[in-house]
Amino acid sequence: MSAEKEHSEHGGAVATSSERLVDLYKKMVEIRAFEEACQKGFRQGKIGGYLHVYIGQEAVATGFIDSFKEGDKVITAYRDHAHALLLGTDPKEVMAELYGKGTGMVKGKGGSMHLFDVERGLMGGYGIVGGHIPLGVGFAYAMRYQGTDHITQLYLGDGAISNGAFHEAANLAGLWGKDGMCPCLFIIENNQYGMGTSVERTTAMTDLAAKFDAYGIENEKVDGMDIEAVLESAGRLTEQVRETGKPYAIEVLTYRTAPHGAADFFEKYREKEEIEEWRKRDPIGLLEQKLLDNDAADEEKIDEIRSEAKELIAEAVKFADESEEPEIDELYTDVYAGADEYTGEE
Amino acid sequence: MSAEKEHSEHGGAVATSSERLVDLYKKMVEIRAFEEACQKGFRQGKIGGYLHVYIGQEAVATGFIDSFKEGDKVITAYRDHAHALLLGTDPKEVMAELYGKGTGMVKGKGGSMHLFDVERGLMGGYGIVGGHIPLGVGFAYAMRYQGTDHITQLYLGDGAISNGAFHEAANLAGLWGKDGMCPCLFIIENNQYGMGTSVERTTAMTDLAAKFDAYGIENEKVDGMDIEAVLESAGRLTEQVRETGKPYAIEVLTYRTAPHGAADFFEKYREKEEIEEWRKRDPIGLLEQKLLDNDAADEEKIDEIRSEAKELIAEAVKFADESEEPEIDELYTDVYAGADEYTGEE
Amino acid sequence: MAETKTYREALREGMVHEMDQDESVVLMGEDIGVYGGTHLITDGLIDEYGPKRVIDTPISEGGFTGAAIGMAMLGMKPVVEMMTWNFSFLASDQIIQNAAKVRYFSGGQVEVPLVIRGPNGGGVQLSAQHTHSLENLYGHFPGLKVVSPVTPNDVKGMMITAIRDPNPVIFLEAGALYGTKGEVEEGDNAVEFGKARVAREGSDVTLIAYGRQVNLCLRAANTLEEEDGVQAEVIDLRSIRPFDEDTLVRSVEKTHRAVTVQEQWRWFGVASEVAAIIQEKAFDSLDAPVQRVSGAEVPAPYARNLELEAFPSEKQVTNAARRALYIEEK
Amino acid sequence: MAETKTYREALREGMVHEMDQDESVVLMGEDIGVYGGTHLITDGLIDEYGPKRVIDTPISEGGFTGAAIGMAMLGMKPVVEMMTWNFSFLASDQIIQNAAKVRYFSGGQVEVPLVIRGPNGGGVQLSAQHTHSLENLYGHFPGLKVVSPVTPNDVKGMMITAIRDPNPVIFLEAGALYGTKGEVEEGDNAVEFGKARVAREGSDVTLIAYGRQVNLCLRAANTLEEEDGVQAEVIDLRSIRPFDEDTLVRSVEKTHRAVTVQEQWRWFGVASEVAAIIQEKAFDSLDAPVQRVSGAEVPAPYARNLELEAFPSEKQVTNAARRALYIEEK
Ligand SMILES: Cc1ncc(C[n+]2csc(CCOP(=O)(O)OP(=O)(O)O)c2C)c(N)n1
Ligand SMILES: Cc1ncc(C[n+]2csc(CCOP(=O)(O)OP(=O)(O)O)c2C)c(N)n1
Ligand SMILES: [Mg+2]
Ligand SMILES: [Mg+2]
Repeated sequence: MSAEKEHSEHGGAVATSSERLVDLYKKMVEIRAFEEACQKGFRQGKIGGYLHVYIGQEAVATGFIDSFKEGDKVITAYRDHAHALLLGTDPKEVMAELYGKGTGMVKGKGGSMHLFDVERGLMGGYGIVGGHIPLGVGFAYAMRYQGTDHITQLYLGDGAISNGAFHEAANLAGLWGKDGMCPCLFIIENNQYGMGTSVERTTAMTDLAAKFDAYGIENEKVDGMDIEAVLESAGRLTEQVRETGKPYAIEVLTYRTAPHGAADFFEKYREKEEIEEWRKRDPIGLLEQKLLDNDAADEEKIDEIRSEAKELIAEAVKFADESEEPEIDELYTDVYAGADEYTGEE
Repeated sequence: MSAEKEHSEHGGAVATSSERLVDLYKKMVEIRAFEEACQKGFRQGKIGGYLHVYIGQEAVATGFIDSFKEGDKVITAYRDHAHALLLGTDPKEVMAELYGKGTGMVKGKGGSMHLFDVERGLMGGYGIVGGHIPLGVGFAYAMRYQGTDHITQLYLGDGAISNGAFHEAANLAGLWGKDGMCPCLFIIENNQYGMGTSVERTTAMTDLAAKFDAYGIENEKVDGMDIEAVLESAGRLTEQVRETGKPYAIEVLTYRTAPHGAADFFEKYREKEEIEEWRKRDPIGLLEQKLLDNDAADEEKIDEIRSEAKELIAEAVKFADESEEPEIDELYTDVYAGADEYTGEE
Repeated sequence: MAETKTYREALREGMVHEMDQDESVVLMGEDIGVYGGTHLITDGLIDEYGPKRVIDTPISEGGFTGAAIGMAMLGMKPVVEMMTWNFSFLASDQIIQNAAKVRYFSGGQVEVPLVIRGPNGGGVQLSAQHTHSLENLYGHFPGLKVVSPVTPNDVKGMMITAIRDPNPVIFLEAGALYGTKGEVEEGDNAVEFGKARVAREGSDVTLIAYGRQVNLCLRAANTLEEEDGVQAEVIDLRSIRPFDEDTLVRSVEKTHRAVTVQEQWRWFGVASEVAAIIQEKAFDSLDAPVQRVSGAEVPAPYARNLELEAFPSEKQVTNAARRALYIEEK
Repeated sequence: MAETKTYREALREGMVHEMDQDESVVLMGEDIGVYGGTHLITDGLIDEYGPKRVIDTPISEGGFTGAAIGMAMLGMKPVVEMMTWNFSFLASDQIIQNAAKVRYFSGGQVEVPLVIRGPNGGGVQLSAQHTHSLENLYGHFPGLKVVSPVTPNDVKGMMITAIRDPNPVIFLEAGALYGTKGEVEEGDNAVEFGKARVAREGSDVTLIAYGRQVNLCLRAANTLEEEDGVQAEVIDLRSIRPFDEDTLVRSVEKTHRAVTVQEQWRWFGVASEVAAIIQEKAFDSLDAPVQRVSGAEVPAPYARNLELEAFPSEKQVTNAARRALYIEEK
């Protein structure tokens, strides 16, 4: 995440350096390759449980984590592979986790929905819709209480907004923000569906950013398929939240072109045409076109990036596949912290 | 609740007939007398548990229940005595409930927080802040599903708004309202405090009516100390909700001049002066002045109303005091419906 | 007349049976309509009954469960799908504080004819947040009924009974068994609550379970017969609240030994209650302590080998029976 | 050095003791600051420690408990007041799904040093929605610790231990006893979790309880001595999870008889577990079934006479002991 950033004086989007765009393109392509490998692993029965991929949404986390600074925290729901990869966890460890191996980033104990890399700022991976939101608000308070200038990047889905946990946490954030005690950036990944339910069928008021008005939290929207637009918002808002200690909410309009979960085949809830329309605005495709148009990269470079990504992920798959299952004794560790490691069986 | 109503063509407040105002005055005075008797009963140890009185807020329920039609439902939290009295439950049965007697309106099983008179439309009396809100929304759906034109009057406090149950229920109401399936009038009794926490310390965005924007629910505010203003809103909105099947929210600004609960003596959270200021806008005092000013009633009439109310309540207290405790076998009834009345002890 | 059907089909048949008889029965839940239901239990029903009877809800378990309670209080009969019981903590205030108690604290003025149904238990690597068996949790509260059918015939018949019951019923489905088949009676096969089922007769030891652990016990019983010449009786509790103490006690009076098996954690679980009941009501018949087999005392892990280790195994059950019989474990 | 103090004062002293030593300890909850705390446990602390350490929250139990979990994950040590445990169903998803499990599903990468405290149990006519004893509910879940101190000395010492514990602790206070007095050690009197306390020695029967039922058992023990010449041993479990099986078993090996008393409902309660443990671990010592005394199987009623009938009484305890001793009930 080291590429130089360029901001306009007025906080508007400006052209991003070619090198940086190529770098971001590479990341997105890696994520896509990773997710496709996951889908394959699931079909092969190598990955179990629930699996939710990020295909179509890559520009969101890629854009925001570009503004991540050491000490900041990222928290999200179960669609969390991209966040781990972008924060720098080795794809091998991510894939090994999904394969349920002892070399996985959480020792095979969590699986796809529960990725953690606390050292790098990834505070999880949660499976209960909305349940992680209060935690992220708590992180923000703690970081100010401890006198740092770190912030929380809190990702949530459009579906999560209907949940009471969202409401209570957002209200706390607004309240604590009055005293500069809640540096939390709410990033609403509005991919327009919560499982099979469209936003229109979830709420009568579909302007998700504006829902934050109810909590006194400033908010805006951005096109989540346009990486440059995302970068601009990310840079500006991250620093604003860091400076003020006040929360901010941004609704990122995006679309998952993959099914909700890997076991969700039918997709009766949306038309094929709709998916096709959105594929035309695929964030990777859009960026690729831009790179080519601006001579930031040529076909050769693109091919190189793609095949490097494939290779990287193939290695991750190999690593995962060849790793051992966790030791059986690991079943009983990590239940309690502290000397006693009490497991309830005296 | 039979007095004639007069509406202006434009839905604005108009002068209400004298007779009707006197009638409403009488009701409010009765409620006040009832609540004062409760406080006394609590001090005497005749009433146990939690006791929350309505002193200062009388114009709210009085104004809205004036628009209640047979078949409509009222649901509220634990500050519920006034609602029972206004819907026509005999004060004797209300007081007997608070005294924990078998003649109480719910047989002494519920106490102050759980008043029900289902036949008259009072669907309770609930003790978990916010917990009753989804129920009221469910009533509204059911009444439309069953093909009636009844509505729910759903009372909630300012403190309840921060709770997730409010958010989820309001969102459902907005959604169902799109199909005309949610005739629910949300009546926010904003008495400015939830226990010892002022609205400003509960949320960063203190416009409680506007919070309903997030759910696509139309909303407005009214002065809850001015019975005529309340009546106007009540009449207009009740009919609108009935007609459209869509929810509506009204924030009623009021003040409880009594402590939060009968056991809450200190009131460190507000200044005596503030209470004094609000006493000047006491809804009964304001209406009394209006009646006198407009020659709708003279001092004599006022005195008569007051002493009749005292007498009515004194009788209720006497009845409650002299009633028997519930039969001990009543402990085990009403746990399960149906023939089996299973109580878990085979 | 009986036909072979899956648990899923039988469950759906029970609901449809009552929907066809009673307009006040409606279905509610997340993605049960347009999406077809996460477990396809309700697939297609929205087309048949329309969106007013098959109600897709936002992700707000507390809110829609509460709304369903309100509907039930006015005479509707909602059948709420908890997409999985793991999400029910979010509705637990509504279930425990309102559904279970409002009849009581209204002095009997209302009824709450409500069914809340969905898959309970784990077994498919869903890991810690998506693996719970909550029968003891809900079974603790007076005002609720809690059932846990394991056969296709029972899931249909108990669903019919649940919908007709004027009380809130917590309907815990064996989620891992939606695809399993069994004979299902045609038409109205209502199964009374509070009656355990003797799933296998035997004379030497009683194995007690409910939900999918019944199948585990049946397998263990076969092994015990083959390997040890032991005749195990297997009791399927079926209903957790009300609870059939008599069938249990009668069996232990015959076998003098008991093993109780649950997928849920040991502490304060159904198996503890079963052991407490047996020692209380069949004290003089007992020749050995009641043995309990429970899930490992850890949040459910993801990795397949750990998950298998965390759930009760046939070996644990047979060995528990052997302990009760004072014969050597294998 | 020990002084006589109320349960309330001792509890507060435990919190203050740790706040003074460790800046990362903060208090959170509804009306704990400006209002002084509904039960006056935290009265005045906001003036002393300021609003950043004594945090008044909106009425959103799930939200602020979740935020506290987040704080704890980053090394703070929040002590959350649940104004009463009756409201904790609203936070149960956060407590059970996050606090109890996040250490596990993060592969041990985080700790959750969190205390959630508040009054548990009934007794002052608060009726159905405000009367619960939730020790079994929370005690069921691995990842949590659950304690229930009854003496002023224990409530202080166990609060100190709870705050220092790197795990989430469910701290169930005997709400009806806030005003009762007892000797309290000065300074650091940390009381280890998982060790039961023999509150009275005896040789004829063991009475087992926790929370305010310990006092009931002590009264019953006196009556049994006076009226029946029976010497009852009384065990205060103190901690529900971890649980001290040894002390129980040792006592029953001596007395051969046991009665277990709880305010909570019978089904799947702590008393069931106690009975299950005793029959399992002290089977050969037992001369009579373990007797259970529990609250009546109804939502708590309001009327005083009904409420008194609903809770365990001294008479029920003495008679249960008499049954265990095969002497006539009175
Ligand atoms: C409380 C809860 N209810 C239901 C579910 C099942 N579920 C898993 S994902 C999902 C949809 C969430 O949608 P959204 O928040 O928009 O996130 P997206 O999947 O689109 O990323 C649902 C309903 C759950 N995990 N938690
Ligand atoms: C979920 C829940 N949390 C806390 C409480 C304790 N409590 C009772 S009343 C109250 C204040 C509610 O304020 P508001 O909604 O404004 O109603 P008001 O008392 O002002 O009428 C609180 C916190 C409760 N009953 N339920
Ligand atoms: Mg979505
Ligand atoms: Mg208020």
